[in-house]
Formats: sequence, structure tokens, C-alpha cells
Amino acid sequence: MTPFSLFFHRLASPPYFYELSKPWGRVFAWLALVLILTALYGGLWLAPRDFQQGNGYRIMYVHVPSAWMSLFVFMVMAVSAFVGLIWRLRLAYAVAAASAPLGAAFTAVALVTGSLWGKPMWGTYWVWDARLTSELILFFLYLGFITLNRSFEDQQTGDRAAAILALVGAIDVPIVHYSVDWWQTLHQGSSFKGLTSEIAPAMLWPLLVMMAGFTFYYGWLVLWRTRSEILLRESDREWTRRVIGS
Amino acid sequence: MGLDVKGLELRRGRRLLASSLSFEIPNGNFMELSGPNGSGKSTLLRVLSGLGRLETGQLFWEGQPFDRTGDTHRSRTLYLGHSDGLKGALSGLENLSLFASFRELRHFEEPVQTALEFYGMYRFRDVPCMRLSQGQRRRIALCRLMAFPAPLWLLDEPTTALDPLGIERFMSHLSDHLARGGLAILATHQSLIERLRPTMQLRLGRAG
Amino acid sequence: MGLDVKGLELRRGRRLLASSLSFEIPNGNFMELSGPNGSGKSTLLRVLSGLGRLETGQLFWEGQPFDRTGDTHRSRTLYLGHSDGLKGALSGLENLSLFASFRELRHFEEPVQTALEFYGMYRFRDVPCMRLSQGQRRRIALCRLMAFPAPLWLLDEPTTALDPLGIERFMSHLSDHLARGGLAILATHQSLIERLRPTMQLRLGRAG
Amino acid sequence: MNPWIRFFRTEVGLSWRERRRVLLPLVFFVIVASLFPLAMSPRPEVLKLIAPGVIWVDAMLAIFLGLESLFRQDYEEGVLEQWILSPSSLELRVFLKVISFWTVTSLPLIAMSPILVLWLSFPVRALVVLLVGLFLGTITLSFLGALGAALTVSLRQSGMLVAILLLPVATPILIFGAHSALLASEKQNPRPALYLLATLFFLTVGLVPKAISTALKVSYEV
Amino acid sequence: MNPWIRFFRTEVGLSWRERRRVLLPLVFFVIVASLFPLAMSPRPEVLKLIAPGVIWVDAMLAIFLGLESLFRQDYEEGVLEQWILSPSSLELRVFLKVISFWTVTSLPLIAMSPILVLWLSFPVRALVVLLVGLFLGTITLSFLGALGAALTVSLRQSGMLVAILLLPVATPILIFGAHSALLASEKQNPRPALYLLATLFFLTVGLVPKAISTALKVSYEV
Ligand code: HEM
Ligand SMILES: Nc1ncnc2c1ncn2[C@@H]1O[C@H](COP(=O)(O)OP(=O)(O)OP(=O)(O)O)[C@@H](O)[C@H]1O
Ligand SMILES: Nc1ncnc2c1ncn2[C@@H]1O[C@H](COP(=O)(O)OP(=O)(O)OP(=O)(O)O)[C@@H](O)[C@H]1O
Ligand SMILES: [Mg+2]
Ligand SMILES: [Mg+2]
Repeated sequence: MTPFSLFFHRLASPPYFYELSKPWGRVFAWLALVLILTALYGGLWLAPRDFQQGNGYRIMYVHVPSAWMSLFVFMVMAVSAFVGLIWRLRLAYAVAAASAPLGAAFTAVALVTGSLWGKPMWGTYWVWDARLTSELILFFLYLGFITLNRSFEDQQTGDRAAAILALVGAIDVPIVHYSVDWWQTLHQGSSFKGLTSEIAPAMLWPLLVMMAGFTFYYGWLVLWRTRSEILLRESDREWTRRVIGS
Repeated sequence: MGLDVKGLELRRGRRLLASSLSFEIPNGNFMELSGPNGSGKSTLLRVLSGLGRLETGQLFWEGQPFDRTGDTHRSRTLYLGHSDGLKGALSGLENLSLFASFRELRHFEEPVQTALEFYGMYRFRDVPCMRLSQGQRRRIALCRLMAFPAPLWLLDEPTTALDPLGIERFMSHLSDHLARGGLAILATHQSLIERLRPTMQLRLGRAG
Repeated sequence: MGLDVKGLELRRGRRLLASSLSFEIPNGNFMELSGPNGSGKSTLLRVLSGLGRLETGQLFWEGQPFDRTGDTHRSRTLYLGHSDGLKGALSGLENLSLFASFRELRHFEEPVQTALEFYGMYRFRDVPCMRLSQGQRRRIALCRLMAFPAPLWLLDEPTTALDPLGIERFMSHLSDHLARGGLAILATHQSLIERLRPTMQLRLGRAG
Repeated sequence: MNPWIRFFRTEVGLSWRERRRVLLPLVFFVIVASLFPLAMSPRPEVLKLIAPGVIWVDAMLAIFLGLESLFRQDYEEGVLEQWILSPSSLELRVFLKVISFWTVTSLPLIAMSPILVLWLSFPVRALVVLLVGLFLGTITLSFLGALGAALTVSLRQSGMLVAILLLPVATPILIFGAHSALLASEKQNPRPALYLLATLFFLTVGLVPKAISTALKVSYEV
Repeated sequence: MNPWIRFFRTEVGLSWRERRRVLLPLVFFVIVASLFPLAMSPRPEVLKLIAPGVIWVDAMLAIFLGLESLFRQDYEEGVLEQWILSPSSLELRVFLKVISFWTVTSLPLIAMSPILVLWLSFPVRALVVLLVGLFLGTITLSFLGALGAALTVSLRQSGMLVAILLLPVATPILIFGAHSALLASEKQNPRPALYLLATLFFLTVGLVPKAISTALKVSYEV
């Protein structure tokens, strides 16, 4: 075994992960806190008023990161589902199950903030355009995943069934992302093309920092939630009894 | 050599049914699986067939470890569970022909006919299975064992709903199978099998 | 007096199974119904219960002709067919409480508990039936007979999937029922009922 | 407790037990409603016209999809045999079963419909008419659907068959229902359509339970 | 005869045996298509706009309604156990089963759609695009529906659940399909939408049979 696959194997063992996730979770939590506070400062104080939108655009600092997370989390779920199905790693299923409610929450936030932003921008809370609708569908996919995962008496059956759904549903992620290019929509086109961007740097950097902050926030939450998912799945094992006992 | 099972842990859902089962069935022998209701007989058969989940334990065939879900194991195994596995809308003959297609067999008419005659179902061969009586359906299911020979039989209460004549038939069929070097595990409650002494008996414990 | 059947013609679909059945079962006795697979045992029980169609023939209870589909007949009859009649999503206890509601009973907790204990299913009372083994489900179904007494039992292979202890229990339950003046018709293949000699035996013919 | 109430509670409880079961029809309702603007036209002036139709077709689908298996499982588990052989009123039992189904699936759906319909640019003032219509209509449709389920309980793969048996019967309900809402939204008089709906409602609730219980009995007489 | 062909013939034959099986989806299709104008708006200019959407939603419903029980019966009769335990390719068997289903239900439906769509004031010139789209789309939807059926085969009362799991995945197909026909009817270029449909088609046909067979195995591993 190469050192890398050795590391991978050790990490995949639930007790080891359980140990390791605690310090890493702390690190992620602190990073998230610092980044989000910095971004808030940058976005709410330093960034200038927009000459068209006034201060309204600042909702972007919540909307865009949560929209981005809604896609990112689903990709994480699809990858874990794949790993779980191929290598039969229970840890991967735990990660997917822990991610789903978080992803659903991010999606909901993106939908709500988008709607709120839509009222001043488009004059209505909701239009049936491609990006909005596909994001809504993504939300239903999350719900479907959660429902299916909980539908079986046996947790492993639920995990694997939901994993299959996550893999098939992953097709929606590119559709959400490219919807603005494929159809003419009311929604803003992609602002990031490669490394160049149309947004003024003073507005842009807080956004990027905020996105990093959201990602670490998710990282912290998912580690934390995965720990309890593992305990649930391994509750009849020796090591869990030790952990719970201590 | 036959089938060799080592250190098998039997679970159903979260219930631990047996912690370490080991047994060996030489070719030409059969094992009677008994135990109170809910002790795990069906579960064991499902695990050996490849349906249920195997968590810990090793399986060997002729001394070689094998993959329960591989085609080699599948083509040497016939499993008959609590349910007959017959499509109600199809007749007995059609069901058997469908089963032949599962085994990718081309020529099966003759053995199927022999089997139907042996189990006294030849005259009912064209009746849709949903219009057969419970025991008649069971007989059709047993025809599978005769028409499509395989060395390993995993049978879950195979004589349920059979009349005495049917049981008779099944017993002589089973002893043929054993004589030809076949292996079988039978879950059963009444040791009906008086004529044939099982080589092995495995008694599973009290329902966990 | 008990149950009296006169000139019953037994059909299933287009198949004539018996042309003129007549028998009488006095109170406190039971009849063993035997015959090869497909001879019409289940069909006869269904007709008597009121499920199947009755074409010709007369039925009397205590000397009086009766309507099979009337409430009087229903409340004195308990039928247990090949299927257990349990809702898989409900636990044993819930299933029995549901059955009590079918009979419009208000107070049933105590007899149900006694029955569950008698059949050794008290510890499984809260497990959804779909997660019980075949024999465990059968035991729950038999609990119905104990918790909701009725004079006439129509049982179709009641001991299927039961382990020896379960059969033992059922036998003692049956003899209690008879001692209390109850009546029963049992379709069965193996005359397991060694201890209790059936008063009557009806052998149906070769499958028509 | 009264045995009938216990029966009703068990039926409702079976769905309540898993909270999500109750949510399913809601989610279904929302997803299907969002299909139409996607597949047809997202323009508010068109949406406004089709909104009541969408809601009604959607409600009907949700009901029929759920009803198709109303008796199926009881049949296969042999519980229906016990229903029929029990000495209590089969009609009343059927009535309660349908109402329990309606409580669990359609009631939340009716509660949800105002949000959906506004989302589809439907005017607020016609809401009451829509709700009254849905209330009458969903009960009627539930009984009709149950009749279809009972007629086909002993057949296999009957989903489609039920739909076809019932669609012609259900169509008038759908039309009166959708039209009453549409009329109200266009400030016209929706009363006549609602009265027709109410007539169908009383006819169905009065007669159909009897028909259902006969259908169930017949399916055993092989 | 080749065993696989025999299997396919048995599956198709089972539906053919009872002629009505083949007619049912068709009748369903026609009735639902006629419901929309009734429930929504009979005006030609509106109808023309919603016609492709109606056909597509209708086809999707017909497919999903029929598919919901695709494996159900085989599961309950214990035939699926034998599928899984047989030494031949489960994927190929699943593939044939879905295709046989499609042949019996969707093919007649595609053949029927021109009549329906003209009835809904849809222009003739866009017919080819509609048919190509329906051909690709119904196969794709059938595989997706089969996946839903496989995922939930061991659950009870799953009709609604299947719909909820699959509608989100199926929506893109619906959108691309309906849009390609709409674009064609408005003399715009429908190619890109059709290409996307074709991409989804190949992805699905290539990967989903594997997913279905895994799902079937998983549902036995309790
Ligand atoms: C309910 C309404 C809305 C929804 C569901 C929604 C959804 C989304 C999604 C999913 C993304 C991320 C796309 C990706 O990462 O590929 C996004 C990005 C974005 N949204 Fe929205 N949005 C909504 C309303 C709005 C409104 C009203 C505005 C402002 C006019 C807006 C401005 C943006 C911007 C600037 C981005 C970043 C652009 C990019 O890089 O792709 N959104 N939105
Ligand atoms: N689908 C299921 N899910 C979870 N647990 C189950 C399931 N089926 C059975 N069990 C449990 O597993 C245990 C073993 O069941 P199994 O069916 O193997 O018993 P068995 O020995 O075959 O009994 P029987 O003689 O009644 O057929 C039982 O205690 C039962 O409660
Ligand atoms: N649903 C049905 N429709 C039509 N005919 C049927 C049906 N079920 C059974 N039959 C036929 O009726 C006859 C009697 O069946 P029945 O089930 O009464 O037999 P049985 O004596 O109970 O047999 P077993 O011992 O196998 O349970 C059989 O020959 C069978 O072919
Ligand atoms: Mg068993
Ligand atoms: Mg019988």
C-alpha cells in the first residue's frame, strides 16, 4: 500500500475518523468564524454603494455563497455516494447523510434571499425562469434524498438506496449552474468566467472570502454531524460503547 | 469437501441471531436446519444464497473461498424460500421456461416435462399459477429443482402445503440428488425426513 | 347439534371439486379435512366462512338454516386462511387491537395479553409484523383465536411454519376450545393431531 | 374507546406514524404544480388562466395516485378477508377508511393550495371559492377513487385501469371545480358550478360506500 | 430460442395477453390530454402554447403511473429473488424489462401523439421534432421511472414517494422535450434542446440499468 492509500484506509475507519474529526472540526469552526466576520466587515462597511442597486446588492454576500454551497454540498454527497457504493465505506454514507440537511438548508437560504432580492430587482418575488426553477428542483432533490434515506427500517439499505439517488440526481448540478448560459433568463449570468470577473474588486473580495467562510462553516458542521451519524450506524460495535461510556 | 462455513455471524436488522456458526457439509450429504420460530433459519439460508448481507464469516466451496454474489456460486445454487417465486399470471410451464431463461438455458423442454410429470403437475401445466392451490404452487416450485439441476440446494421449509404424496415425491427426489453427490440444507420443523437420516443437524438457538 | 351441511356442491372457477358433500359436526367436536393438493380443502373452508360462492347445498346451525353472509354467522365464526391476515406495518399488538375493532369490542387488552403470552409472542408484541419470521406471524394470527372466542373455527393448515412448541400450544388451545363446546374444521396434511382424535374425517377426492 | 374511533385512529395513525408520509402528498403537489409553468409557459398572464386547472388536475392526480393502492395491501395481506368476515358494518368501515385517507392526504393539500395558487399569479379574491370547491371535490374524488380501487383490487397492475375507469366520472368534478375558481377570479358568479359540485358530493357520499363494499365482496367470490 | 429473447417475449407477451393492458395507457393519455383544455382554457392561442407541455406532462404521468409497480409484483411473488440469484446478467435483464415495458406502453402513446397534438391546435411542421423528442424522452423517463420503482420496491405504499424522488430528476427531460417542440412550432432552432435530450438519453441508457440492478439487490439486503 502506498502511504496515501494507507492514510485513506485509516481515515475511512470510523473510530479513527471519530478521533480525528474533533480537532479538525475546531479548526474549521474558527476559520469559518474569522472568514465570515472579515467578509461581513468588507462587504457591509468597506464595499461601496452600487450606483444602480444602492445598498440592496449587499444581500449578495449571503445569496451567492449559499447558492454556491447548495451546489457544492450536492457534489460532496454524490462523491461520497460513489465512494460508498464502490468501496463500501460506511463512513462515506455517514458523510452523505450528514450533508443532506445542510445542503437543503443552504438551498432554502439561496431561494429565500434570491426571492427577497428579486422583488426590488425584477418587481416580483418569483419568476418561472430556468435558474430559479432548477434551484427549486435541487431543493426537492435534497428532500427526496432525506426521505429515501429515512424510509427503510435498515439504515444500511436506506444509505445505499439514497446513494443511488444522489448519483443520478447529480445531473441537476450542472443544469443549475449552466442554466443561465443555456436559456435566456432574468437571472444574472455567470460573473466568474475562469479567473476573470466583472465585479469591482472592492465588492468582489468580500464575496470570495464569504464563500470560503461558508465552505469552512459547512466543513465544521458536516464533521460534527458525521460524528453522530457514525455513532448511530455503529451503535452495536465495541468502540462506540467505549466512546459513549467514557 | 463440499460446503464449508467458518465463523459466520448471523444478524437480522439489529438482532444478533448467532455469533459464530461453523459447519461443513461434505458432498452427497444434507443438513437439517431446525430451531424455534424466529431463530434465524431463513436468515441463514438467505445469507448463504447471496441475498442477505454477510458481515463476518468465511465460506468455502471445495476448499476454496468464494464470492456469494458471483456467477459461479449462483449457477451452482438453487434457493427456494418461503415464497414460491412464481408469477401468478403465468402458467406453470411458462414459469419454468422463464426460470430457464434466468439460467440462460436453451433446451429445457424435456427436463421440464419430466419434472412436471414427476410432481404430478403435468395436467395443470397450462393453468395460471394464481389459480392453483397452495400445494400445487409449491409443486411447481419444486419442479425447478428437478428440471435445472445444481449441486447446492438451499430450501426453506420445502414441504409446506404439500400432501403426503407430494412429500413422498420430494423425499425420493432429494435422495436422488444426494446420491448424485449433491448437497442440501433444509430448514424444517417436523423431522419429516425419517427415511433419510440427515448427516448433520444444526439447531439454532432461542429467538434473540 | 352443531354445524350441519347438506348436499353441498363445491366448485372453484369452472372446476367441480365435489358434487354432494354432507356432514354434521356436533358441538365439542372437530373435523379433520384432508385430501391431496388441489382437492378443495381451502375452497370448502372459504365457502363455509362466507367468502366463497355457494351454489347448491344447505347449511344449518343448531338445526336452523342460516345465512352465511349475515352478522350472526360472522360473529360466531373465526376463519384463518393460508394468509395470516396481518398488516405488515402494524405490530402484533396493534393488529390484534385492529381485529378487536372489527368485532366491535371495547375491552380486549387483557385477553390479548393472555393470548400473546400463551403463544410466546409477548416480547415481540411491538415489532412490526413484516419484521417477524414466518412462524412468528402465524403465532400472532393464532392469538386471534384465543383473544376473541367464537364457537366455530375454520382453519386452513393452521400449523404451517409453526415449530414443535408452537404446535404443542395450538393443540392444547384447540382441546380447550372443544372442551368448552366449540366446533372446528381443520384442513391439514399431516395428521399431526395425534393427541386429539378428530371425531370426523372428511377426505376430499383427487384434484378434479 | 369506541371501536370505530379506534379503527379510524389506527388508519390515520399508520400514516402519521411516519411523519414524512403526510408530507409526501404536499411535496408531490408542489412539484407537479411547478412542472406546468416549466413545461407550458412561465408568463403570468397565461399562468393566471391555467392556475385553477393546474391545482385541480394536480389534486386529482395526488388523490388517484395514493388511492390506487388503498385496498391493495389489505387485500394481499389477507386483512380484507377479515374485514368482510367481521360482523360489523362493512360500509361504515369503508367510509371511515376513505375519510381517513382524505384526512391524511387531501386536507394538507387543501391547506397548501392558497400558497401555490398565489405563486401561479392567481388573484386572492377567488381563494374562498377555490377552497370550498376543493373541499367538496377532493372528498368526492376520494370516494370515486376508492370505488375504482375496490373494483380492481383482485386484478394485478391496476393503477392505470383505476385511472381510466374513473377519469370519465371524475371529469365533471374537475371541470366544475376549475371553472368555479376561474369564474370567481374573473369576477363572475361561481355559484351554479359550486351547487353542481355539491350535488355530486352528496350523491357520492350517500351511495358510493355501499358500492365499494359490494365491489370488495365480489372480488373474493371466485 | 435465445433465452434473452424468450425473456423479452414473455414480458411483452404478458401485457399482450390481455389486450387491454396495451390500450389502457393510450386511453389514459387521451383522457388526460383532453382534461387540460377542459380544465384550463379552450382558446386556440393558449392551447397552442401549452400543447407540447400538455403532451409531455401527460406522457410522463402515463409512464410513471405504469412504472410505479414495475417490480412490485415480481417482488411480492418472490420472482425477483430468483432474478437476483440467477447466474445471468441482472443488468441486461433489467434493461430488457424496461424496454419491454416501453414497447407496450410508450410506443403506442408516441404513435398516438400526433393526433392529440393537432387536436390541441399545434402546427404540423413541428411534428417531427415532437416525435423525435418523445422517442428519446420516453425511453429516458422509462429508465428513470424504473429506477424509482427499484429503489422503493421493498417499501409499502410508495406511489407518491416514487413520484417525488423522480420528478426532480425527470424535470430537465420534460423541459428540454417540451421546449424543443415549442421552439420548432415557433420556427426557432430546436437542435440544442434535442442534443441535450440525446445526451441525457445516452447517459441514462448507459448508466441507469446498473443503478437499477444495484437498487434491486440493496432492497433484499435486510
Ligand atoms: C429565488 C430567486 C433566485 C434563485 C433561486 C437564485 C439562484 C442562484 C444560484 C443557484 C446561483 C449560483 C449559481 C452557480 O454557482 O453556478 C446564483 C448566483 C447568483 N445570483 Fe441568484 N438566484 C435568485 C435570485 C437572484 C437575484 C434577484 C439576483 C440579483 C439580481 C441574483 C444574483 C445572483 C448573482 C450575482 C449570482 C452570482 C453569479 C454567478 O457567479 O453565477 N440572484 N443564484
Ligand atoms: N425483514 C426483517 N427485518 C428485520 N428482522 C427480521 C425480518 N424478518 C425476520 N426478522 C427477525 O429475524 C429473526 C430471524 O428470522 P427468520 O425468518 O430467519 O427465522 P426462522 O428461523 O426462519 O423462523 P420461522 O421458523 O418462523 O420461519 C426473527 O427474530 C425475526 O424477528
Ligand atoms: N383462485 C382460483 N381460481 C380458480 N381456481 C382455483 C383458484 N384457486 C384454486 N383453484 C383450483 O381449485 C381447486 C381447489 O383448490 P383449493 O385451494 O381448494 O385446494 P386445497 O385442497 O386447499 O389444496 P392445497 O392442499 O394445495 O392447499 C384446485 O384444483 C385449484 O386448481
Ligand atoms: Mg423461516
Ligand atoms: Mg389449501
